[in-house]
Amino acid sequence: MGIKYLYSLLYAVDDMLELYDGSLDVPSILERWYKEEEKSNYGAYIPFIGTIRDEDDIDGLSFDVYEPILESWYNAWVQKAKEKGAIIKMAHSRGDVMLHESSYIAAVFSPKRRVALEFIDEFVEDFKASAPIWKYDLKDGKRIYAKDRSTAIKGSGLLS
Amino acid sequence: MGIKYLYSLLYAVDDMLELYDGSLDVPSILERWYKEEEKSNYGAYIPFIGTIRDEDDIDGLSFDVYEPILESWYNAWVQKAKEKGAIIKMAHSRGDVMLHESSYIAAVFSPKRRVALEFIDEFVEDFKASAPIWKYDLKDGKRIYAKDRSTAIKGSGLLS
Amino acid sequence: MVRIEFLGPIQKEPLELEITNLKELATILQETQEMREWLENSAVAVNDNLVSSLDTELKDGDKVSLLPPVCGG
Amino acid sequence: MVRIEFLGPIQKEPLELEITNLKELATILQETQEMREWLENSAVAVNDNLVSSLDTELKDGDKVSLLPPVCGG
Repeated sequence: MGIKYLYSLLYAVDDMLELYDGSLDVPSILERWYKEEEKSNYGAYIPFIGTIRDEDDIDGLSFDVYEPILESWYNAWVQKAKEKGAIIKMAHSRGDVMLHESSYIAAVFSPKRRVALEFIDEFVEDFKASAPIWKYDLKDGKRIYAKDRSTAIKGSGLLS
Repeated sequence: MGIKYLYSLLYAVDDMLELYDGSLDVPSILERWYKEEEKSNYGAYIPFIGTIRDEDDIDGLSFDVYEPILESWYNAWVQKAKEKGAIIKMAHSRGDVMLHESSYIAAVFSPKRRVALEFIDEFVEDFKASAPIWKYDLKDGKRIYAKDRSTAIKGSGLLS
Repeated sequence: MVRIEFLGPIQKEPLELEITNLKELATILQETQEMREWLENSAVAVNDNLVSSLDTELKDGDKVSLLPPVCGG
Repeated sequence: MVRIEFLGPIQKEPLELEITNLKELATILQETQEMREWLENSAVAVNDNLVSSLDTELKDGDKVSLLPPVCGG
Protein backbone atom coordinates (compact mmCIF):
# COMPACT_ATOMS: atom_id res chain seq x y z
CA MET A 1 0.00 0.00 0.00
CA GLY A 2 0.97 3.62 -0.26
CA ILE A 3 0.17 6.58 -2.41
CA LYS A 4 0.73 6.49 -6.10
CA TYR A 5 1.17 9.64 -8.18
CA LEU A 6 -0.28 9.04 -11.58
CA TYR A 7 0.58 11.52 -14.24
CA SER A 8 0.07 8.87 -16.84
CA LEU A 9 -1.58 5.49 -16.59
CA LEU A 10 1.35 3.28 -17.31
CA TYR A 11 1.03 0.81 -14.48
CA ALA A 12 -1.11 0.01 -11.47
CA VAL A 13 -0.63 -1.65 -8.13
CA ASP A 14 -3.47 -3.18 -6.14
CA ASP A 15 -4.71 -1.40 -3.05
CA MET A 16 -2.98 1.83 -3.94
CA LEU A 17 -4.55 5.17 -3.48
CA GLU A 18 -4.26 7.19 -6.68
CA LEU A 19 -3.73 10.95 -6.61
CA TYR A 20 -3.96 12.96 -9.81
CA ASP A 21 -3.16 16.56 -10.60
CA GLY A 22 -6.44 17.98 -11.88
CA SER A 23 -9.51 16.07 -13.03
CA LEU A 24 -9.85 12.30 -13.27
CA ASP A 25 -10.15 10.37 -16.53
CA VAL A 26 -13.15 8.44 -15.23
CA PRO A 27 -13.70 5.95 -18.09
CA SER A 28 -10.08 4.86 -18.15
CA ILE A 29 -9.86 4.47 -14.35
CA LEU A 30 -13.11 2.48 -14.20
CA GLU A 31 -11.90 0.26 -17.05
CA ARG A 32 -8.47 -0.31 -15.55
CA TRP A 33 -9.90 -1.24 -12.14
CA TYR A 34 -12.44 -3.56 -13.77
CA LYS A 35 -9.71 -5.33 -15.72
CA GLU A 36 -7.38 -5.53 -12.73
CA GLU A 37 -10.00 -7.56 -10.85
CA GLU A 38 -11.66 -9.30 -13.78
CA LYS A 39 -10.33 -12.73 -12.77
CA SER A 40 -10.33 -12.17 -8.99
CA ASN A 41 -13.76 -13.78 -8.61
CA TYR A 42 -15.57 -10.78 -7.14
CA GLY A 43 -19.27 -10.87 -7.96
CA ALA A 44 -19.92 -7.18 -7.26
CA TYR A 45 -18.03 -4.03 -8.29
CA ILE A 46 -19.41 -0.68 -7.18
CA PRO A 47 -17.60 2.53 -8.03
CA PHE A 48 -18.82 5.87 -6.70
CA ILE A 49 -17.94 8.78 -9.01
CA GLY A 50 -18.05 12.38 -7.77
CA THR A 51 -18.41 15.13 -10.35
CA ILE A 52 -18.26 18.92 -9.89
CA ARG A 53 -21.73 20.44 -10.07
CA ASP A 54 -22.52 23.81 -11.56
CA GLU A 55 -23.91 25.70 -8.56
CA ASP A 56 -23.34 28.95 -6.67
CA ASP A 57 -21.71 30.46 -9.76
CA ILE A 58 -18.47 28.60 -9.23
CA ASP A 59 -16.04 27.91 -12.07
CA GLY A 60 -14.80 24.77 -10.40
CA LEU A 61 -13.32 23.43 -7.18
CA SER A 62 -9.79 23.07 -5.95
CA PHE A 63 -8.40 20.54 -3.46
CA ASP A 64 -5.57 20.41 -0.95
CA VAL A 65 -4.60 16.89 0.14
CA TYR A 66 -2.52 16.01 3.18
CA GLU A 67 -1.02 12.76 2.01
CA PRO A 68 0.51 11.14 5.13
CA ILE A 69 -2.79 11.06 7.05
CA LEU A 70 -4.83 10.31 3.93
CA GLU A 71 -2.64 7.28 3.42
CA SER A 72 -3.10 5.96 6.96
CA TRP A 73 -6.85 6.63 6.79
CA TYR A 74 -6.98 4.72 3.48
CA ASN A 75 -4.88 1.83 4.74
CA ALA A 76 -7.26 1.37 7.68
CA TRP A 77 -10.10 0.99 5.15
CA VAL A 78 -8.09 -1.46 3.06
CA GLN A 79 -7.83 -3.54 6.25
CA LYS A 80 -11.55 -3.24 7.06
CA ALA A 81 -12.37 -4.34 3.52
CA LYS A 82 -10.01 -7.30 3.80
CA GLU A 83 -11.83 -8.52 6.91
CA LYS A 84 -15.00 -8.70 4.82
CA GLY A 85 -13.31 -10.43 1.88
CA ALA A 86 -13.53 -7.22 -0.12
CA ILE A 87 -11.08 -4.76 -1.65
CA ILE A 88 -11.26 -1.02 -2.23
CA LYS A 89 -9.75 1.36 -4.73
CA MET A 90 -9.72 5.14 -4.66
CA ALA A 91 -8.67 8.02 -6.88
CA HIS A 92 -8.75 11.72 -6.01
CA SER A 93 -7.73 14.98 -7.60
CA ARG A 94 -5.31 17.60 -6.29
CA GLY A 95 -5.54 21.21 -7.41
CA ASP A 96 -8.19 22.56 -9.75
CA VAL A 97 -11.09 20.59 -11.21
CA MET A 98 -13.56 22.44 -13.38
CA LEU A 99 -17.36 22.19 -13.73
CA HIS A 100 -18.65 18.81 -14.92
CA GLU A 101 -15.24 17.20 -14.43
CA SER A 102 -14.77 14.48 -11.82
CA SER A 103 -12.51 14.67 -8.76
CA TYR A 104 -13.24 11.48 -6.84
CA ILE A 105 -13.77 7.77 -7.42
CA ALA A 106 -14.10 5.24 -4.61
CA ALA A 107 -14.78 1.60 -5.44
CA VAL A 108 -15.49 -1.65 -3.69
CA PHE A 109 -15.16 -5.18 -5.05
CA SER A 110 -16.61 -8.07 -3.03
CA PRO A 111 -17.78 -11.62 -3.60
CA LYS A 112 -21.38 -10.77 -2.69
CA ARG A 113 -23.56 -7.76 -3.31
CA ARG A 114 -24.70 -6.99 0.26
CA VAL A 115 -21.15 -6.44 1.49
CA ALA A 116 -20.40 -4.23 -1.51
CA LEU A 117 -23.57 -2.13 -1.16
CA GLU A 118 -23.03 -1.53 2.55
CA PHE A 119 -19.30 -0.99 2.26
CA ILE A 120 -19.41 1.65 -0.47
CA ASP A 121 -21.84 3.67 1.65
CA GLU A 122 -19.71 3.51 4.82
CA PHE A 123 -16.49 4.09 2.92
CA VAL A 124 -17.75 7.18 1.06
CA GLU A 125 -19.38 8.65 4.17
CA ASP A 126 -16.27 8.19 6.29
CA PHE A 127 -14.20 9.67 3.46
CA LYS A 128 -16.39 12.77 3.56
CA ALA A 129 -16.12 13.04 7.36
CA SER A 130 -12.48 12.13 7.92
CA ALA A 131 -10.19 12.21 4.89
CA PRO A 132 -7.71 15.12 5.20
CA ILE A 133 -8.72 16.94 2.03
CA TRP A 134 -9.77 20.58 1.85
CA LYS A 135 -12.08 22.00 -0.77
CA TYR A 136 -12.08 25.50 -2.24
CA ASP A 137 -14.55 27.17 -4.56
CA LEU A 138 -13.01 28.73 -7.66
CA LYS A 139 -14.95 31.93 -8.19
CA ASP A 140 -14.06 35.24 -9.82
CA GLY A 141 -10.43 34.19 -10.01
CA LYS A 142 -10.30 33.48 -6.26
CA ARG A 143 -9.83 30.24 -4.31
CA ILE A 144 -12.29 30.34 -1.38
CA TYR A 145 -12.30 27.69 1.38
CA ALA A 146 -15.66 25.84 1.33
CA LYS A 147 -16.02 26.23 5.08
CA ASP A 148 -19.80 25.82 5.27
CA ARG A 149 -19.67 22.46 3.46
CA SER A 150 -16.74 21.13 5.50
CA THR A 151 -16.89 18.77 8.47
CA ALA A 152 -14.73 18.98 11.58
CA ILE A 153 -12.81 15.71 12.00
CA LYS A 154 -13.95 13.68 15.00
CA GLY A 155 -12.13 14.87 18.12
CA SER A 156 -11.62 18.41 16.82
CA GLY A 157 -11.31 21.25 19.34
CA LEU A 158 -8.66 19.54 21.47
CA LEU A 159 -6.53 22.68 21.63
CA SER A 160 -9.36 25.17 22.21
CA MET B 1 -38.69 4.54 -22.17
CA GLY B 2 -38.79 1.01 -23.45
CA ILE B 3 -36.40 -1.82 -24.06
CA LYS B 4 -33.49 -1.42 -26.37
CA TYR B 5 -31.76 -4.36 -28.03
CA LEU B 6 -28.13 -3.55 -28.39
CA TYR B 7 -26.12 -5.78 -30.62
CA SER B 8 -23.71 -2.97 -31.27
CA LEU B 9 -23.22 0.31 -29.46
CA LEU B 10 -24.20 2.69 -32.18
CA TYR B 11 -26.61 4.92 -30.32
CA ALA B 12 -28.22 5.38 -26.95
CA VAL B 13 -31.45 6.79 -25.61
CA ASP B 14 -31.84 8.05 -22.06
CA ASP B 15 -33.82 6.03 -19.56
CA MET B 16 -33.75 2.93 -21.73
CA LEU B 17 -33.23 -0.51 -20.38
CA GLU B 18 -30.52 -2.25 -22.38
CA LEU B 19 -30.65 -5.99 -23.10
CA TYR B 20 -27.69 -7.73 -24.64
CA ASP B 21 -27.25 -11.23 -26.03
CA GLY B 22 -24.43 -12.69 -23.93
CA SER B 23 -22.00 -10.85 -21.69
CA LEU B 24 -21.78 -7.09 -21.22
CA ASP B 25 -18.92 -4.92 -22.43
CA VAL B 26 -18.63 -3.23 -19.03
CA PRO B 27 -16.00 -0.55 -19.77
CA SER B 28 -17.81 0.70 -22.85
CA ILE B 29 -21.21 0.80 -21.12
CA LEU B 30 -19.81 2.64 -18.08
CA GLU B 31 -18.06 5.10 -20.36
CA ARG B 32 -21.09 5.72 -22.56
CA TRP B 33 -23.37 6.31 -19.55
CA TYR B 34 -20.80 8.64 -17.97
CA LYS B 35 -20.56 10.66 -21.16
CA GLU B 36 -24.32 10.75 -21.69
CA GLU B 37 -24.73 12.50 -18.33
CA GLU B 38 -21.44 14.39 -18.20
CA LYS B 39 -23.14 17.78 -18.59
CA SER B 40 -26.39 16.92 -16.76
CA ASN B 41 -25.07 18.34 -13.47
CA TYR B 42 -25.31 15.16 -11.42
CA GLY B 43 -22.75 15.14 -8.62
CA ALA B 44 -22.86 11.39 -7.99
CA TYR B 45 -22.77 8.42 -10.38
CA ILE B 46 -22.89 4.94 -8.89
CA PRO B 47 -22.91 1.89 -11.14
CA PHE B 48 -23.30 -1.59 -9.68
CA ILE B 49 -21.62 -4.27 -11.82
CA GLY B 50 -22.47 -7.95 -11.40
CA THR B 51 -19.92 -10.52 -12.59
CA ILE B 52 -20.22 -14.32 -12.80
CA ARG B 53 -18.26 -15.97 -9.98
CA ASP B 54 -16.43 -19.25 -10.31
CA GLU B 55 -18.25 -21.43 -7.77
CA ASP B 56 -20.01 -24.80 -7.59
CA ASP B 57 -18.08 -25.98 -10.65
CA ILE B 58 -20.23 -24.02 -13.05
CA ASP B 59 -19.02 -23.02 -16.51
CA GLY B 60 -21.23 -19.95 -16.50
CA LEU B 61 -24.81 -18.80 -16.07
CA SER B 62 -27.67 -18.38 -18.49
CA PHE B 63 -30.62 -15.99 -18.27
CA ASP B 64 -34.21 -15.92 -19.46
CA VAL B 65 -35.79 -12.47 -19.48
CA TYR B 66 -39.50 -11.73 -19.70
CA GLU B 67 -39.40 -8.34 -21.32
CA PRO B 68 -42.93 -6.90 -20.98
CA ILE B 69 -42.94 -7.13 -17.18
CA LEU B 70 -39.26 -6.22 -16.89
CA GLU B 71 -40.04 -3.06 -18.81
CA SER B 72 -42.93 -2.05 -16.55
CA TRP B 73 -40.89 -2.86 -13.44
CA TYR B 74 -38.06 -0.71 -14.82
CA ASN B 75 -40.33 2.16 -15.79
CA ALA B 76 -41.71 2.28 -12.24
CA TRP B 77 -38.13 2.73 -10.99
CA VAL B 78 -37.43 5.44 -13.58
CA GLN B 79 -40.41 7.25 -12.07
CA LYS B 80 -39.25 6.72 -8.47
CA ALA B 81 -35.83 8.07 -9.41
CA LYS B 82 -37.37 11.10 -11.09
CA GLU B 83 -39.22 11.99 -7.89
CA LYS B 84 -35.84 12.20 -6.16
CA GLY B 85 -34.22 14.22 -8.94
CA ALA B 86 -32.23 11.16 -10.00
CA ILE B 87 -32.01 8.95 -13.06
CA ILE B 88 -31.25 5.26 -13.48
CA LYS B 89 -29.73 3.15 -16.21
CA MET B 90 -29.63 -0.61 -16.49
CA ALA B 91 -28.10 -3.26 -18.74
CA HIS B 92 -28.65 -7.03 -18.52
CA SER B 93 -27.64 -10.11 -20.46
CA ARG B 94 -29.87 -12.70 -22.10
CA GLY B 95 -28.62 -16.22 -22.75
CA ASP B 96 -25.21 -17.49 -21.71
CA VAL B 97 -22.59 -15.55 -19.78
CA MET B 98 -19.38 -17.35 -18.87
CA LEU B 99 -17.20 -17.23 -15.73
CA HIS B 100 -15.68 -13.82 -14.94
CA GLU B 101 -17.88 -12.12 -17.50
CA SER B 102 -20.50 -9.59 -16.42
CA SER B 103 -24.26 -9.92 -16.86
CA TYR B 104 -25.69 -6.92 -15.03
CA ILE B 105 -25.10 -3.21 -14.56
CA ALA B 106 -27.48 -0.91 -12.70
CA ALA B 107 -26.59 2.74 -12.22
CA VAL B 108 -27.91 5.81 -10.49
CA PHE B 109 -27.06 9.45 -11.16
CA SER B 110 -28.21 12.09 -8.70
CA PRO B 111 -27.30 15.63 -7.69
CA LYS B 112 -26.26 14.54 -4.17
CA ARG B 113 -24.50 11.50 -2.82
CA ARG B 114 -26.99 10.40 -0.13
CA VAL B 115 -29.80 9.92 -2.65
CA ALA B 116 -27.47 7.98 -4.95
CA LEU B 117 -26.09 5.72 -2.20
CA GLU B 118 -29.54 4.87 -0.88
CA PHE B 119 -31.13 4.52 -4.31
CA ILE B 120 -28.58 2.11 -5.76
CA ASP B 121 -29.12 -0.20 -2.78
CA GLU B 122 -32.93 -0.18 -3.04
CA PHE B 123 -32.87 -0.48 -6.82
CA VAL B 124 -30.48 -3.46 -6.89
CA GLU B 125 -32.29 -5.25 -4.05
CA ASP B 126 -35.70 -4.82 -5.66
CA PHE B 127 -34.22 -5.96 -8.96
CA LYS B 128 -33.07 -9.17 -7.26
CA ALA B 129 -36.47 -9.71 -5.63
CA SER B 130 -38.81 -8.69 -8.43
CA ALA B 131 -37.33 -8.45 -11.91
CA PRO B 132 -38.70 -11.24 -14.15
CA ILE B 133 -35.37 -12.85 -14.98
CA TRP B 134 -34.52 -16.52 -14.44
CA LYS B 135 -31.04 -17.81 -13.85
CA TYR B 136 -29.62 -21.19 -14.86
CA ASP B 137 -26.29 -22.79 -14.00
CA LEU B 138 -24.31 -24.02 -17.00
CA LYS B 139 -22.73 -27.26 -15.84
CA ASP B 140 -21.61 -30.39 -17.67
CA GLY B 141 -23.32 -29.16 -20.83
CA LYS B 142 -26.65 -28.74 -19.03
CA ARG B 143 -28.73 -25.66 -18.20
CA ILE B 144 -30.02 -26.09 -14.64
CA TYR B 145 -32.54 -23.66 -13.05
CA ALA B 146 -30.91 -21.98 -10.02
CA LYS B 147 -33.94 -22.68 -7.89
CA ASP B 148 -32.22 -22.43 -4.50
CA ARG B 149 -30.88 -18.95 -5.24
CA SER B 150 -34.16 -17.67 -6.64
CA THR B 151 -36.77 -15.55 -4.87
CA ALA B 152 -40.53 -15.91 -5.21
CA ILE B 153 -42.00 -12.60 -6.39
CA LYS B 154 -44.11 -10.84 -3.77
CA GLY B 155 -47.66 -12.20 -3.88
CA SER B 156 -46.63 -15.60 -5.24
CA GLY B 157 -48.83 -18.59 -4.48
CA LEU B 158 -52.06 -16.92 -5.57
CA LEU B 159 -53.16 -19.96 -7.58
CA SER B 160 -52.13 -22.62 -5.04
CA MET C 1 -60.31 -17.84 -25.02
CA VAL C 2 -57.70 -16.91 -22.42
CA ARG C 3 -54.07 -17.77 -23.07
CA ILE C 4 -51.98 -19.11 -20.19
CA GLU C 5 -48.20 -18.80 -20.46
CA PHE C 6 -45.61 -20.45 -18.22
CA LEU C 7 -42.45 -18.40 -17.94
CA GLY C 8 -38.79 -19.18 -17.33
CA PRO C 9 -38.06 -22.65 -15.98
CA ILE C 10 -41.66 -23.95 -16.01
CA GLN C 11 -41.41 -26.40 -18.87
CA LYS C 12 -44.99 -26.32 -20.04
CA GLU C 13 -46.59 -25.33 -23.32
CA PRO C 14 -49.11 -22.44 -23.28
CA LEU C 15 -52.78 -23.32 -22.73
CA GLU C 16 -55.90 -21.78 -24.29
CA LEU C 17 -58.80 -21.95 -21.83
CA GLU C 18 -62.43 -20.81 -21.68
CA ILE C 19 -62.38 -19.24 -18.21
CA THR C 20 -63.73 -16.00 -16.72
CA ASN C 21 -61.58 -15.50 -13.64
CA LEU C 22 -58.40 -16.67 -11.91
CA LYS C 23 -60.27 -18.92 -9.49
CA GLU C 24 -61.26 -21.15 -12.38
CA LEU C 25 -57.69 -21.19 -13.59
CA ALA C 26 -56.47 -22.18 -10.12
CA THR C 27 -58.91 -25.10 -10.03
CA ILE C 28 -57.78 -26.36 -13.43
CA LEU C 29 -54.05 -26.05 -12.76
CA GLN C 30 -54.27 -27.63 -9.30
CA GLU C 31 -55.41 -30.85 -10.97
CA THR C 32 -51.99 -31.30 -12.52
CA GLN C 33 -49.56 -32.88 -10.07
CA GLU C 34 -46.48 -31.41 -11.80
CA MET C 35 -47.88 -27.87 -11.45
CA ARG C 36 -48.53 -27.90 -7.70
CA GLU C 37 -45.08 -26.77 -6.62
CA TRP C 38 -44.95 -24.06 -9.29
CA LEU C 39 -48.36 -22.75 -8.19
CA GLU C 40 -47.05 -22.31 -4.65
CA ASN C 41 -44.09 -20.17 -5.61
CA SER C 42 -45.26 -18.40 -8.75
CA ALA C 43 -46.66 -14.92 -9.15
CA VAL C 44 -49.45 -14.23 -11.63
CA ALA C 45 -49.79 -11.49 -14.22
CA VAL C 46 -52.81 -10.65 -16.36
CA ASN C 47 -51.88 -8.88 -19.58
CA ASP C 48 -48.41 -8.31 -18.11
CA ASN C 49 -49.63 -6.68 -14.91
CA LEU C 50 -49.05 -8.54 -11.65
CA VAL C 51 -52.30 -9.30 -9.84
CA SER C 52 -53.07 -10.23 -6.24
CA SER C 53 -56.72 -11.34 -6.23
CA LEU C 54 -58.26 -14.62 -7.35
CA ASP C 55 -61.39 -12.68 -8.23
CA THR C 56 -59.53 -10.96 -11.06
CA GLU C 57 -61.86 -11.28 -14.05
CA LEU C 58 -60.70 -12.57 -17.41
CA LYS C 59 -62.13 -11.88 -20.82
CA ASP C 60 -61.62 -13.22 -24.28
CA GLY C 61 -58.09 -12.41 -25.54
CA ASP C 62 -56.56 -11.94 -22.09
CA LYS C 63 -53.13 -13.36 -21.35
CA VAL C 64 -52.25 -14.87 -17.97
CA SER C 65 -48.57 -15.43 -17.14
CA LEU C 66 -47.11 -17.53 -14.34
CA LEU C 67 -43.79 -16.19 -13.01
CA PRO C 68 -41.74 -18.65 -10.96
CA PRO C 69 -39.01 -17.48 -8.49
CA VAL C 70 -36.61 -15.00 -10.07
CA CYS C 71 -32.88 -14.40 -9.88
CA GLY C 72 -31.52 -11.72 -12.16
CA GLY C 73 -28.11 -10.15 -11.94
CA MET D 1 12.22 21.64 18.97
CA VAL D 2 8.72 20.62 17.95
CA ARG D 3 7.43 21.67 14.55
CA ILE D 4 3.82 22.87 14.28
CA GLU D 5 2.16 22.73 10.85
CA PHE D 6 -1.13 24.31 9.87
CA LEU D 7 -2.89 22.38 7.11
CA GLY D 8 -5.28 23.28 4.33
CA PRO D 9 -6.95 26.66 4.62
CA ILE D 10 -5.18 27.79 7.82
CA GLN D 11 -2.96 30.47 6.39
CA LYS D 12 -0.15 30.33 8.89
CA GLU D 13 3.52 29.54 8.57
CA PRO D 14 4.89 26.56 10.52
CA LEU D 15 6.21 27.22 14.04
CA GLU D 16 9.21 25.70 15.84
CA LEU D 17 8.53 25.56 19.58
CA GLU D 18 10.25 24.25 22.71
CA ILE D 19 7.33 22.40 24.27
CA THR D 20 6.87 19.00 25.93
CA ASN D 21 3.14 18.38 25.59
CA LEU D 22 0.00 19.52 23.78
CA LYS D 23 -1.27 21.49 26.77
CA GLU D 24 1.64 23.90 26.37
CA LEU D 25 0.88 24.19 22.67
CA ALA D 26 -2.78 24.95 23.42
CA THR D 27 -1.76 27.76 25.79
CA ILE D 28 0.55 29.32 23.22
CA LEU D 29 -1.90 29.12 20.31
CA GLN D 30 -4.84 30.41 22.33
CA GLU D 31 -2.98 33.70 22.74
CA THR D 32 -3.35 34.42 19.03
CA GLN D 33 -6.78 35.90 18.28
CA GLU D 34 -6.75 34.70 14.65
CA MET D 35 -6.19 31.08 15.76
CA ARG D 36 -9.11 30.78 18.19
CA GLU D 37 -11.72 29.72 15.66
CA TRP D 38 -9.37 27.25 14.02
CA LEU D 39 -8.53 25.70 17.40
CA GLU D 40 -12.22 25.03 18.01
CA ASN D 41 -12.79 23.10 14.80
CA SER D 42 -9.40 21.54 14.10
CA ALA D 43 -8.19 18.04 14.86
CA VAL D 44 -4.62 17.43 15.98
CA ALA D 45 -2.09 14.89 14.76
CA VAL D 46 1.31 14.11 16.26
CA ASN D 47 3.70 12.64 13.72
CA ASP D 48 0.72 12.09 11.42
CA ASN D 49 -1.36 10.16 13.94
CA LEU D 50 -4.55 11.79 15.19
CA VAL D 51 -4.53 12.28 18.97
CA SER D 52 -7.29 12.88 21.50
CA SER D 53 -5.51 13.84 24.72
CA LEU D 54 -3.93 17.13 25.77
CA ASP D 55 -1.51 15.12 27.89
CA THR D 56 0.11 13.72 24.75
CA GLU D 57 3.82 14.19 25.30
CA LEU D 58 6.07 15.77 22.74
CA LYS D 59 9.78 15.30 22.21
CA ASP D 60 12.47 16.94 20.12
CA GLY D 61 11.82 16.38 16.41
CA ASP D 62 8.08 15.69 16.75
CA LYS D 63 5.65 17.19 14.27
CA VAL D 64 2.23 18.46 15.31
CA SER D 65 -0.37 19.12 12.59
CA LEU D 66 -3.62 21.03 12.86
CA LEU D 67 -6.35 19.74 10.55
CA PRO D 68 -9.28 22.11 9.99
CA PRO D 69 -12.72 20.87 8.76
CA VAL D 70 -12.44 18.65 5.70
CA CYS D 71 -14.45 18.20 2.54
CA GLY D 72 -13.02 15.77 0.01
CA GLY D 73 -14.84 14.33 -2.96
